[in-house]
Amino acid sequence: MTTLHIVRQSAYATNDFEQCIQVLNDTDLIVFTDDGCYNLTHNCQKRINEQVKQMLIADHAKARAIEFKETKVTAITMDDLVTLTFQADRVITWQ
Amino acid sequence: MTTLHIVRQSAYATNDFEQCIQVLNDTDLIVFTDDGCYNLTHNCQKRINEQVKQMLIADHAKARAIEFKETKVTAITMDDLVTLTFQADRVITWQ
Amino acid sequence: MKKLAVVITTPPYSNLTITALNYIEAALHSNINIVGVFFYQDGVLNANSKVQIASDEFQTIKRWQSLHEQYHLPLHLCITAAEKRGMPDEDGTDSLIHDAFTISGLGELVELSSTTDRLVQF
Amino acid sequence: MKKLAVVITTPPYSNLTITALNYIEAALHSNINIVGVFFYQDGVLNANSKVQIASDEFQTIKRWQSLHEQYHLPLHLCITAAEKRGMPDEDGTDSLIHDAFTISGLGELVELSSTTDRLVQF
Amino acid sequence: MTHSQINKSLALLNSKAPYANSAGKDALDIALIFGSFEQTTALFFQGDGVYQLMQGQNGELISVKDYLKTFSAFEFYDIEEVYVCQHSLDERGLKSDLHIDNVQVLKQQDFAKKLATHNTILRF
Amino acid sequence: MTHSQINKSLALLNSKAPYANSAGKDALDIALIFGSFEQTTALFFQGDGVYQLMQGQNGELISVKDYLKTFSAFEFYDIEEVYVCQHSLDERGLKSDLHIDNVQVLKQQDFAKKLATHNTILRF
Repeated sequence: MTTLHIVRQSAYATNDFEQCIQVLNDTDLIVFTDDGCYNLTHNCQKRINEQVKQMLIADHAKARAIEFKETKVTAITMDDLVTLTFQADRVITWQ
Repeated sequence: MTTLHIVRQSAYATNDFEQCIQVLNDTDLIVFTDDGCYNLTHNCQKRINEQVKQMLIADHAKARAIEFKETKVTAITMDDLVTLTFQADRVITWQ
Repeated sequence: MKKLAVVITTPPYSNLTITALNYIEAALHSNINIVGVFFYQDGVLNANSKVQIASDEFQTIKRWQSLHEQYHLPLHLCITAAEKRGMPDEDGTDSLIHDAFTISGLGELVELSSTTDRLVQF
Repeated sequence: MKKLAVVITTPPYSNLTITALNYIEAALHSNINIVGVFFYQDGVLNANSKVQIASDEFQTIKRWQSLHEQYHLPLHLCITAAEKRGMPDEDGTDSLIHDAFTISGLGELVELSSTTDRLVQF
Repeated sequence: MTHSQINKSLALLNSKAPYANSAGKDALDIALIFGSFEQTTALFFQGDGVYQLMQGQNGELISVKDYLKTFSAFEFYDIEEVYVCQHSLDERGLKSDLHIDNVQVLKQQDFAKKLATHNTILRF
Repeated sequence: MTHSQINKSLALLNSKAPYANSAGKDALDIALIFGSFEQTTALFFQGDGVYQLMQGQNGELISVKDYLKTFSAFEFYDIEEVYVCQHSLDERGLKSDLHIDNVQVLKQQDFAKKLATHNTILRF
């Protein structure tokens, strides 16, 4: 059972991503979109289990000049996000 | 020189109060209004110098069933907030 | 065929809404059956035909309308949320609410939720 | 006499706007000269005469109008922000923008800022 | 509970304090409609959302029509699952002095697990 | 600077990241108008507001008309004071690789002091 978490806000500005982390299961997926892309560098990353796969919408990160390592996070497209929506059992949007 | 800080948001939800604390001077005043009243119990209170006077709009706290000690924070009315607006040299609203 | 329903809560002048539009277009191109888009909270402003967007900015409002025309995408407007934001359900050609949108209530969200495979909020 | 100007950025359906109204009324009762209220961002919706609020809820919209009538409180609407939110500057009796509000631009904010002793944002 | 019921169940995740914006009311309206259509609906309170459940609140003091009173009608609408995140209460120094009955206060992990039993989740 | 000029100066405190909402653009519009009326105007960037100044951004990738380019016109509008909070940069792991010149990166205390030299402060 997998939950897809769409994270749209900066953890530096609001507590939403923190709340997402609180309900994460090891088999879950995180996709950072919009200002959520800023969360790659946030401290609360430390509390995310390595098994949880993290992705981001490539254009959303590039538009913001956010540098990221593909080892830690996978860059995806909007088409991929649609595919993931149906691969996961449910979606929660954190915005 | 005194700045009046009107704090309207919960520090548990957003980073605004944290940013307010970063620019506090010892002679400043804080007035909690709206969801800002929740901030009385927040951890970041520890980083506020004791000289900084903290107040809240009594009705805003009571409506939210927030208990507070008058030793730590002064309960005021909207009339008082208007008076403070002109006693201070400037106002910053954190919302 | 996979079924998708989408809830939109952000206004046309937010880039978050462009993200939602891109997601919906990606789904349409992947042959997903979008059973409906439900506009709630500040999302209702996307149905307001009087919203003016500078010509050199992304035309969010028009994009919803053209998705409706091109794909017969059902656009449901929560009328209670709309009325709170100055968009009453009025007859006439001068209506604020663009006719690509169907006047709905939360009952329609129940309907969408029970027909779809996934309900995604934006 | 002390002079005050207020900027409103929150919509009529937010309790934050009631706080701002209470503040303004307290100022008026304390004989403060309110040189003007400037409506910006989502605050412009307070000028929308089509906004519907349930009869048992606080009538934010009407309160602005009555403050204008009672105290000749100048209410300035940033028209660019309003147009983005579906409130164009149209003539006629059916205008969306209530006539208690003056169509303004950011230049008016400069004017308010230079005449007032304090400018407070809500 | 059959598989089909699990698939159709809705969880509403409440994350905002009650008065400053309409998020709580907007979620409640959805809950009541889904309840009246006999759809399985559960309410979750996390973060500042837990403030919606605190005993002794009085919106009238700030001119809010108090939608929180409607929470007592949950049983009438067949909304039987109401969950609160213990961690969010602790973080805010709150006791579980709640203004409605039949609320389950859950530890973080149990809260997460319970949330994941629902197919559709909307967050306000 | 005379006392009267101090009283009339405006500080715009930017606290939001650039693209997801219009806060940055709304503040910029105010800055340009005040500048064109020859009012002393200063811009402050704190919290996520510092992201507005990062080098290499490209709003076109997400269909945003990039208002950040207008920042280079500050001097034309006589906006000479632009301050960034060093602490906010550090917190986000950002270097001061900014897309405009003549920006002063200030330590927290200096940022606070500079802000308090202005009579009117609007925050977006």
